[in-house]
Amino acid sequence: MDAAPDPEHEHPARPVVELTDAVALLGPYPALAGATIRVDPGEIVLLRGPNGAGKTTLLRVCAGLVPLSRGEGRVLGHDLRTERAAVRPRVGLLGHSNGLYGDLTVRENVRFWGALVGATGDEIDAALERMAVGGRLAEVPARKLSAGQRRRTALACLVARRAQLWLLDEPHAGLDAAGRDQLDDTLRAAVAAGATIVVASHELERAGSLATRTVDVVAGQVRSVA
Amino acid sequence: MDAAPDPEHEHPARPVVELTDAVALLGPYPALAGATIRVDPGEIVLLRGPNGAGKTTLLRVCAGLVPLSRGEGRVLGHDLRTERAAVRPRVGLLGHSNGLYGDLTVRENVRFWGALVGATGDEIDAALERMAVGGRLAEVPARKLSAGQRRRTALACLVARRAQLWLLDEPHAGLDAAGRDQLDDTLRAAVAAGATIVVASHELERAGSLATRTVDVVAGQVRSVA
Amino acid sequence: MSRWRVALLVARKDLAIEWRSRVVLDQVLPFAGVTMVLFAFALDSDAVLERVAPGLVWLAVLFSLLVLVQRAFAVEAADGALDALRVAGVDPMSIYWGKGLSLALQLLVLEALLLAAAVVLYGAEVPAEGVVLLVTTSITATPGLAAVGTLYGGLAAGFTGRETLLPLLVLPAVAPVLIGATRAVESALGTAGAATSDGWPWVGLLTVFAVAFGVGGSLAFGPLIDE
Amino acid sequence: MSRWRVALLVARKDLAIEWRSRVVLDQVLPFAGVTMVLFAFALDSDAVLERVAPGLVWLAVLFSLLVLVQRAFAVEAADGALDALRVAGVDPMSIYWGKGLSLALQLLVLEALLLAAAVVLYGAEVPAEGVVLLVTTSITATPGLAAVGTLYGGLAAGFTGRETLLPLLVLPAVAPVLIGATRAVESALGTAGAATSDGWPWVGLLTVFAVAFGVGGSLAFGPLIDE
Amino acid sequence: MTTTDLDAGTPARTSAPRGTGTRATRVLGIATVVAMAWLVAFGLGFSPADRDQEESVRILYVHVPTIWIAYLAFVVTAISSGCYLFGRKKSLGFDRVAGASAEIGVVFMAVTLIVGALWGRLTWGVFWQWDARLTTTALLFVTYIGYLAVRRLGGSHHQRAKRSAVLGLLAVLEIPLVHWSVRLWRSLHQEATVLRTDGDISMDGLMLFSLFVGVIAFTLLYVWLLLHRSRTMFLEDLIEDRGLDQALAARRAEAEEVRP
Ligand code: HEM
Ligand SMILES: Nc1ncnc2c1ncn2[C@@H]1O[C@H](COP(=O)(O)OP(=O)(O)OP(=O)(O)O)[C@@H](O)[C@H]1O
Ligand SMILES: Nc1ncnc2c1ncn2[C@@H]1O[C@H](COP(=O)(O)OP(=O)(O)OP(=O)(O)O)[C@@H](O)[C@H]1O
Ligand SMILES: [Mg+2]
Ligand SMILES: [Mg+2]
Repeated sequence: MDAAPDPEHEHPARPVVELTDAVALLGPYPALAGATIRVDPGEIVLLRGPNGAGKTTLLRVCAGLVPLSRGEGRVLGHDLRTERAAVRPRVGLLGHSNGLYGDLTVRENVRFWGALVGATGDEIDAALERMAVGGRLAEVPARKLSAGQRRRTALACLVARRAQLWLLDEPHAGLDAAGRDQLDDTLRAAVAAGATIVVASHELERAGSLATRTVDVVAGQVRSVA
Repeated sequence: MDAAPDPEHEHPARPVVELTDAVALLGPYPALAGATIRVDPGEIVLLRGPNGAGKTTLLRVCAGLVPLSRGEGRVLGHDLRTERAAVRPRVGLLGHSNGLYGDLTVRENVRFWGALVGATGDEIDAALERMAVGGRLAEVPARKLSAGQRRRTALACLVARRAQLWLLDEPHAGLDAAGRDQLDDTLRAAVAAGATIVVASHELERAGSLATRTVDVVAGQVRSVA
Repeated sequence: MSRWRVALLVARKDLAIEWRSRVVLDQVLPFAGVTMVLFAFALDSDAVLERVAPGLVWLAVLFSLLVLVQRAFAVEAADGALDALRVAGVDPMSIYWGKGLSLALQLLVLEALLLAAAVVLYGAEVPAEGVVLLVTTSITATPGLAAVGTLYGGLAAGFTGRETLLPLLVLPAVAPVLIGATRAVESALGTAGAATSDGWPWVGLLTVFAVAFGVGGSLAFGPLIDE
Repeated sequence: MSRWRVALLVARKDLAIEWRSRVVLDQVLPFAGVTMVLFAFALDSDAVLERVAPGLVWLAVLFSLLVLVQRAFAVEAADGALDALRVAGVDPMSIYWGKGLSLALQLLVLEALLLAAAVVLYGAEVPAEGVVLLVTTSITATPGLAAVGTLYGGLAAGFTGRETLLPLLVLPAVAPVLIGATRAVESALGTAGAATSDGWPWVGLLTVFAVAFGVGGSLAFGPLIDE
Repeated sequence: MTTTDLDAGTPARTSAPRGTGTRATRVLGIATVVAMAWLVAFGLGFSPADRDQEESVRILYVHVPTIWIAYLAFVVTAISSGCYLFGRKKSLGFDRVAGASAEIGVVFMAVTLIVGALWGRLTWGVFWQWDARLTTTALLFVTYIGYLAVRRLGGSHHQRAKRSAVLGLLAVLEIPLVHWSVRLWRSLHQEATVLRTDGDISMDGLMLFSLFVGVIAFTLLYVWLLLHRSRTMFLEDLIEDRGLDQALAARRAEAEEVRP
């Protein structure tokens, strides 16, 4: 609605994510119970909190997959209540599951997602290398991979997709030590290229060292960490 | 074959797991390429190693799910090549997936697994409490749980199953800090009750502090860590 | 714990899942109903229809069987529970009996309703002495169907593409049941002048089939899902 | 990137998956074949059989359609790829066209083989002038089937028990195709003295159905899977 | 008719209606009862028996009105689905009317089917015939069962509304198929005698009048049921919303416990 930047805010740029008192239901259950959060461009925000607190739901709300029941939300300038379809093209979500096609090889998976945004062969190769799933692995069908290799492939797909807002749900799960380093590099590179990142994770040390800000999610609400 | 304890070994008790030059194929690929490992009663062994090294395969071989192609293996005194069916009743495996029935509630899931070994209602309740999925959560259908809550429920099922050999594949994945503490307590209690545990994990600090021994799995082989 | 108690546990769990999700009642039943309507439409001639009504009922039962078996094992495979069952050392024979039992019960309910529908839809008429034969036919045909369905359902569950491997395995195997049950029901309904007494030999065949596949399946299920 | 290019990407991916897994060729096709043999068993009379052969072919196609649609969306749902597609902002209309296209191609192959099988199995005979009609019928019936299948497949994909919701929605909706295509093929084969010219109005009906559901589906698919 | 929008954003109304009845519906209910009594009187008493069908023709006065009202109900479903889908406000009131109307339509249609089958037994000697009219009727019935199944899939009110609205618009296209099926296919079933396009009504006057009494009675019944059912649905949604308030409070209290 008001496209002009609001002079009162500390950050001159328009926030990438802005939820105000957001309530989201899973069945009858208020998985988000009035969450307020604001994420500015270029931030890497870590969501932490106990199991079942609502981190996954928060990310899915931002991705436009779960509708808001009450409250307000804007993502990349679009209203989550009315323009959910417009939000999506520029959001990349890595959920608890990987979204891979088991019968396609690693390379074909990454190529499919890359092709949707017109990525070239070189960019696909670069994405594969980023998460170290090139070489021999690139030609293995995704269903035959180990758990960590699948997670790596999913991250490579995300790299190829070149989203503006990255929503990552426990990206560390299943990654070995080297993979975690590669993930850090990947995320730094993405931010350098203009992306904004929200990560939910239980690997507090790892993710905390990367994040520019940490917020607590507790019982469906968001609390800033001092 | 020879049931009498071997006087040459340091540990007088018969080993729980004993693989010698084990080779296991996934399709054409030798995921285990000559692994030798021995686990004695009461140990907590941590398997660590890069993604795709063969940790999951090693655990599945021990559970009798993947057959040996070459080499020898005995688990709980039974030969893996000829008596795989006899091995299983006393093994509990937590894989990358949780093995829950989505339409049943948490309590019903745990009760099903418990009932198979004749557990009483109190024991079921105790298992639920162990992983903090009692109370409100116990009556929620498993498909509606968060990722961490599902992992907790799977662990509670394992507790109810009262196995002698616990094979855990990244049990930490998705658990919050409290859950990890509960997991540690659970494993210690299991060992105190006479179980032996093999854990594959990338949470090296967490799992390492609990384990009595750590071994490296690299490229389908096992190396002891000094 | 005895085999039977474990089998009952497995059956109870399956029936609980069905009760929770109401898939058979809400969806398979209408599916079978629509199937029968479509058959009738495709055939489109009353004389033919009355003649073939018994066959159509059993065809509809067969297709429902496929859907039910798929569902019974989708439930196990969804989150790797079948692996867990195998590792938990649950005797494969118990799994087989348990799943077969719950499948047979669901099938029986379905058959009763479909036969009733056929009487109404296809204008079939049941003479009093045919009712006993009809009921016996259902009761002997069902275990055979459940035995085959469970056996191959378990085999297909472990593989991707199981949606399609299953019918390929099951349909030819149950062809004898289809024929036997059709003939028996024809006798029960007196279709095309068949006498009720003609039906009993077919019931015998169905019984033999059920026993043979029940025993064979009990023995084969373990090796089939084990590897 | 234009809608059509994205749709082609989706279709190519689906066909690649099919090519890799060979599910249609190795399993659906035999399934359809077995179904047709079973029909023959259940009907058990040559005269009747020849009369109803066209209807049976299309029934077999319908059941195969269900299997194919289930498979097409099982592939997306297995690891949450449908969510990923939705979030990637892929236009739902492109997904619809892409998946519909790959489905239609697979169906066409299947129909060709089934019709050939019918000619052999049921002793149907194709007069020369009927061949054109036969081909046109396939080509007009298939998009309609694919349109309905894709639409409801997408709706059912997000939910548990989808194995069974799907037939409930699809079968009544495609009944007109079943009727139209059956009548058209009857004319093409000259079953029961039907003239070839009688078939063309039915082809018209099939075309109208395909266009109506194609347009309706394109518009409806977004809202249906969006939520 | 209740149009208060239960949009998720609006907090639950503090003074909810205590029932689904109002003075208007009570008047309507009485009118329905009176019309039903008239229908019984005309259908079973005043109207003559038929030449061929004799007494069984009286089934007509239930068979035909119920199917017409079922058509009407499905059309209402489609219209309110359209209003929901294309309306600016996305008012859930329309969704509830659509759902309620479809439920009533399914019930009425079940009555048509059962009564028709019984009638068929009397006149044709069988419960069911495989002609186009009967088959398409059965398929229409199943289609709306599917519609109701989709309504129960779960999700938020608006998700439910959107999904089912799309389906409601698609399903209504089958009605013309049922109506003209007799023309399209050679059929046993009664050709349209009342709603014929040439406007030539060929029926005994008193029979025709009885039929119209039936139509009026069932229309009143439909409207009465629709009002009550959509209000019940409104209350259900309201209860759900109240439940949400409580659930939210409970969840927020959880957070207090965690606070260090
Ligand atoms: C299960 C059996 C039956 C079903 C499903 C059925 C269905 C229908 C339907 C859907 C209509 C509305 C047609 C339209 O206007 O679109 C209708 C009308 C009618 N039916 Fe039936 N019917 C059945 C049995 C019978 C029988 C046995 C008779 C009498 C012999 C009968 C007599 C009529 C008549 C007279 C009308 C009014 C036709 C008109 O004026 O349009 N029906 N029926
Ligand atoms: N139908 C339902 N009934 C009751 N509770 C439900 C229902 N559906 C979802 N929930 C609850 O909603 C919450 C969803 O939380 P969410 O998945 O967002 O958690 P999370 O913060 O991502 O947790 P984790 O760290 O375990 O991934 C869980 O507590 C779950 O139990
Ligand atoms: N058909 C195949 N062709 C080629 N490689 C295969 C095939 N099947 C499995 N593999 C490989 O076998 C290995 C299996 O490893 P496994 O799952 O045991 O690893 P892991 O140590 O558990 O890894 P992670 O830490 O990622 O869970 C992987 O490297 C995988 O790529
Ligand atoms: Mg989560
Ligand atoms: Mg692993």
